[in-house]
Amino acid sequence: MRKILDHHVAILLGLVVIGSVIFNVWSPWQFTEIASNWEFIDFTVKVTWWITGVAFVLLGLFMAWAIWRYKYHESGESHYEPEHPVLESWLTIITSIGVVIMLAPGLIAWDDYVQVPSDAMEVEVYGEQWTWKFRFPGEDGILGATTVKKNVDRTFDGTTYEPNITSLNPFGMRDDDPHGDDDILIASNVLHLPLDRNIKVVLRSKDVLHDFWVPEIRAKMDMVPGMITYFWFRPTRTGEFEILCAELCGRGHHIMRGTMYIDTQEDFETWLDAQVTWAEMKAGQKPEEPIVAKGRQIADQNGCFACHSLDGTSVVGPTWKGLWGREITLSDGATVIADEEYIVESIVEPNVKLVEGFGSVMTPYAFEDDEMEALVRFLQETAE
Amino acid sequence: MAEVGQQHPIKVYFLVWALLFVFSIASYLVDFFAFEGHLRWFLIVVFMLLKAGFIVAVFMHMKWERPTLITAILVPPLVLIVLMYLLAYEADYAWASRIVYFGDVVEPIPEPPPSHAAVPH
Amino acid sequence: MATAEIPYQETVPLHHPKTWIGKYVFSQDHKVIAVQYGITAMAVGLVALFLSDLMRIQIAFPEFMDWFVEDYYYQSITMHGMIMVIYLLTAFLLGAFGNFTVPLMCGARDMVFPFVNMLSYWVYLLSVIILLLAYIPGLGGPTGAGWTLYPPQTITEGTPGADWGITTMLASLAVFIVAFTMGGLNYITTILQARTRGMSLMRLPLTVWGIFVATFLGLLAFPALFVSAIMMILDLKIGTSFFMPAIVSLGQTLAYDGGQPLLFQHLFWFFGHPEVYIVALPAFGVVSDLISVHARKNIFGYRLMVWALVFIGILSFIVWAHHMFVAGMHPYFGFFFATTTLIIAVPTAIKVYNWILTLWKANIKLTVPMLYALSFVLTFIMGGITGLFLGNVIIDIPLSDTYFVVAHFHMVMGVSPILAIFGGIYHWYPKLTGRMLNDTLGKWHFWITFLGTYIIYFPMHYLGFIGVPRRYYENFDSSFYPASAQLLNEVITYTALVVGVAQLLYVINLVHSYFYGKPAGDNPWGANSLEWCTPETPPGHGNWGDRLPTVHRWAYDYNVPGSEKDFIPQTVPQGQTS
Amino acid sequence: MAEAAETDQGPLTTIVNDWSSDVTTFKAVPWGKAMMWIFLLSDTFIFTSFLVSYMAVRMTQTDAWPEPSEVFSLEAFGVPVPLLLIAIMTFILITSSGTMAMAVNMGYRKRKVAVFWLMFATALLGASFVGMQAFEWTKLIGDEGVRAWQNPMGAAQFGSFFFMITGFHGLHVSAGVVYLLIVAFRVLRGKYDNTSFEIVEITGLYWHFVDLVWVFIFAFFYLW
Repeated sequence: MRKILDHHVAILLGLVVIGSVIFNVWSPWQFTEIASNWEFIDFTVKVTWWITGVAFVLLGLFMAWAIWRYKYHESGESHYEPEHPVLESWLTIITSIGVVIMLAPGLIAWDDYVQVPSDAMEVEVYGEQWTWKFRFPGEDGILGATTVKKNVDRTFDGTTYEPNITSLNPFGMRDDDPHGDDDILIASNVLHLPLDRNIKVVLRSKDVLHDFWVPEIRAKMDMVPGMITYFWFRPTRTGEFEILCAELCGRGHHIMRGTMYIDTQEDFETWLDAQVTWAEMKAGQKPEEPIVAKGRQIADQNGCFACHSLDGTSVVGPTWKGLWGREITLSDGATVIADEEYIVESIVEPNVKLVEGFGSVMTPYAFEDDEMEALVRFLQETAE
Repeated sequence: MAEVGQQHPIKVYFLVWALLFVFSIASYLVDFFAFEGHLRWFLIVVFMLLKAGFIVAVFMHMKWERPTLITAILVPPLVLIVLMYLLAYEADYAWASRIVYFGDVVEPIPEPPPSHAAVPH
Repeated sequence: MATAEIPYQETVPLHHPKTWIGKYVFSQDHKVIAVQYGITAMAVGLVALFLSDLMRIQIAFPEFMDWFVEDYYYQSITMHGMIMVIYLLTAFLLGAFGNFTVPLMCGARDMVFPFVNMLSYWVYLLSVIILLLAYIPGLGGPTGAGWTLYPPQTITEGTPGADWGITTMLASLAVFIVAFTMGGLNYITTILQARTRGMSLMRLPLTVWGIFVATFLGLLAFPALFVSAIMMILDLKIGTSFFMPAIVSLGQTLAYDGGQPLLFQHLFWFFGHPEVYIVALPAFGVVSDLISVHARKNIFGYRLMVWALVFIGILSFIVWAHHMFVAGMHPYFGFFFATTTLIIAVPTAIKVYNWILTLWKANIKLTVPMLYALSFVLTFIMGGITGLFLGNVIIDIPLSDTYFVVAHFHMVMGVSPILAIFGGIYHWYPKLTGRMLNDTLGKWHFWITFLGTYIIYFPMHYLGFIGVPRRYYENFDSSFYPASAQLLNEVITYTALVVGVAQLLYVINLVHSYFYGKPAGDNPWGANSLEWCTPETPPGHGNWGDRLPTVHRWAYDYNVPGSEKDFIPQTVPQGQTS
Repeated sequence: MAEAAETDQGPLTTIVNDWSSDVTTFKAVPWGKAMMWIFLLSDTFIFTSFLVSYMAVRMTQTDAWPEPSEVFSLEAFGVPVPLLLIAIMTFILITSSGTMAMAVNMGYRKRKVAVFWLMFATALLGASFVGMQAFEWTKLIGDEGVRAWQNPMGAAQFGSFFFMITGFHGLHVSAGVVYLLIVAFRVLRGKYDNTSFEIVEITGLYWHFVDLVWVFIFAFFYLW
């Protein structure tokens, strides 16, 4: 007992090392079961894990032992030896060898990672605060070009432009690129992909940095606005997987999730056939009355669609689909009919009568009378 | 020239002063005669480095310092070359992705404002 | 090696301040400036510690604090990170330790330009005040962009504090860089040009070497941050598009066009990676000295230790983009940066071997500073080997932006340098005040802090293996996490709270011992380096009296065969033993 | 370290000896000068970061980049001459470097009146450089419609980088002018009579550095 107390530092440090090993062995928290071709990543992790793990245990236990063995004695003397070139050289060499063994598979795997197989099917992942959209290249196999602004005009007095990414063109397709017409647009955060096909994920962001990540796939890459990034993988098992955003993208970063289904080829094709192409979407857009179009434009320019959807999904705020004239429950339990009076009130003083289940996050907006009228008309049209 | 400089510094100053004028005029002429492409860039960089070298060596007395100070000051900026090279390498990559995926076209050099239309080129 | 060169400092008179304010407030004495730096850094550090505990509560018990909304969470991670890295660690290791040890260990009277040195502190204080201005109600709070401040989100509406928060942050950083430059020029010039007789660079204690290399890195790395801060302020305030391409922020198409967000990341990490070593190298130095003094043995392989520091310093400028493996940069960069990064592992490993080999055949006194130093070695090994995971490009792909990264950098540049700081304070407090710190309090604080932080960060790596992403306000509703992960998270939070509160022990110890501590004497640890050879304790203004000391040997002559005591101070001539 | 043996040593030996000696590493270099050199090294990193950023953004840019020699041309005798003003500014800065170098030289000889007038002339030349820069900015803003955030001739970053980099350089020049004047008047008042005139050399180092930066800005911004 006396001895244990004397050497408690050495013992505790040793226990920390041994405890770490035990924790590692018993830990139920390991890599998720892999669902892609990137087993080589897991292998490289294992190699590094073994080499560094052995080094950690050896160094830690040696230290604990030294503290035990060479504890201070009044009469004790330490060994005076400033340098030991032979020992130091050997340690350097052994470390270098270890580093090479760890680095080599890493570089080989990286070479594989950055070179997309030529038969890969492209899918574009399109990130925005704080949800995902997807686009397939369609029959021609080429993703149409996109742009954020159109008709950019630079003059002495300033630069003018028109937004190209609007509620009528949520993907920002370029008018002048015919490759875009057959592109299949998926305006929801649910993605289906076929099993056992090489897939090149083309990453595009419309606002800030995001990062498309499915832990079971292992691969990830940031999407950077103003350029295109990519990675590739091949799904190896079917199932439902969660998509996460892995790059801080503002206050809604943690809600930026989605679902990825890996289907068999037939299921995938069935699903894909049911989706609309850009040409179909354009064709389905009825010409709107001028006042309704104006309302849509106002909603676009003020960023209303960042929180209010037109397709029935709830994002940050309630959807506008079917809102008009409906009886809605407020957060205090009262009910109100969504008529013109309520809509206007909710725009001017948005946090007074909150719809149940939504937070008080909207900032008040002030519009001219004619603008407000157009907006209300647009809401009315949208509901029908 | 170095030996002369240490004995007659003032003369060296005037000489370098004159040389700096010459190099400035030379690099100016590169533009005036509208050399293009790699030759232009090469000449610009050469004259730039010559000017910089003379300023540092003579006006800033680097030539007369001990090699200890010279290396301590001139070696660390070498890491900036790595930064420059890699960023240039990547810039091309990002540029290409804008051309391919955003359909950006390389715009021609714009017309200068009317008052300068008659620049010799 | 002694030469005829007379130290310039001996030829110029020193002007002693006359007033109390001149002595203790606007003091030009490096020791007072060190204390000012230290106290300010620790004060902001406590703020950042408090923020971290709030975040931990939110992560483990999301329902517990209703008022702690998303914005507060993201603002807290940002302020916590930035304060800890810049305003605590950099300021403490270089501002406090640098100021205190450099003149004393080099045998100088003071820094070469004491007035500039004083300005350095006051400008640093100004930067801290500007940083905290963001908390004034009505300004929208501090920025929530994460300490890396990546555009475009930093200055777009989807991020809290996208207006004043980020402005004060960037302004504060720019001011801090000015402060650091003023201090850093002083440290470098003092080390290079104002040593005492016989003090060659290769006789300097490793603490000074660590501070020297780190300061040099700082002077060359902070410019990149300075430039990117200026460019980002311009992007925000007058609408330039350096980092801003055309984007649609929350539905609104912004006027920006054609900028390159990756450029910011490159500049930031061109600063940011050397910054890691700005924090680590002084800690390396301090720990080397602590281990050698308290193990009563010369540091093993001194020359290799010095060269490792220098080599790490140089390499740190060409590894920056290993922080950007998943950033979407040019894919081929992965090869280059993975290779350079893993090369850095070699000199770093050598340092670890040498610390441990110093213990071998030593005569180890387990004093409290030694405990901190030993635990530093262990946490640093842990942080270092997980660095090998993240530096190897392909392994970084699944692990980046998960809790593995959080655990790794907290281990390697959070806990480790903090332990070195605690050890260093403990070691030099007797010289600074003339009194010893309380051992019992010190041991309690040590064990709680060391074991606590280990329990916090070691299991956290495994959360990263599962794939728990970092910087998530709410975490545990994903299908692929085992339910037990939430339990682990709660354990981490409880431990973090205990460790957080335990830091008060250290504060109490510092204050209490100042008044009631045991008198220390001139050299309580039996150490060799020059600071223990001052004629008075605490050293007076000018440190050395009329004549600077003369150095005859390196700082590590412990248990030299044939000597009567187990240490020979640096001022003892060769051939004599005491 | 005997000075006499100096000439026999190779540079490498000198470097090794200096770094392994005691007291000072940079032999015969006063503190102030050492500090200024290291500061300039740090400042080099600032300006290089600016210029590298400029390179990266310009190379990534798909919008047109205006032809600087046309944008910055000036009419002389009814004929537009490209880069005329810039050429004059360059010559002024070079001349100021020359006068500064002379001032340092006179400082070594302790001819303080000469030092004063040469530094004063340097400051005047520096001030006129800043004045011309102001003129150039006015012309660019008023006549060509270039702003930091817009540019009728193409990429907005043209103006952004131009104003930022030349502005930052202009700040250095302005600070240098103030610095020069303070030192010049102190020299005249005899503040350094009993010590050394190293402060003149230190000021000179800073001033030449400002000139040096202009060499790079001239090449990369106006000629490239």
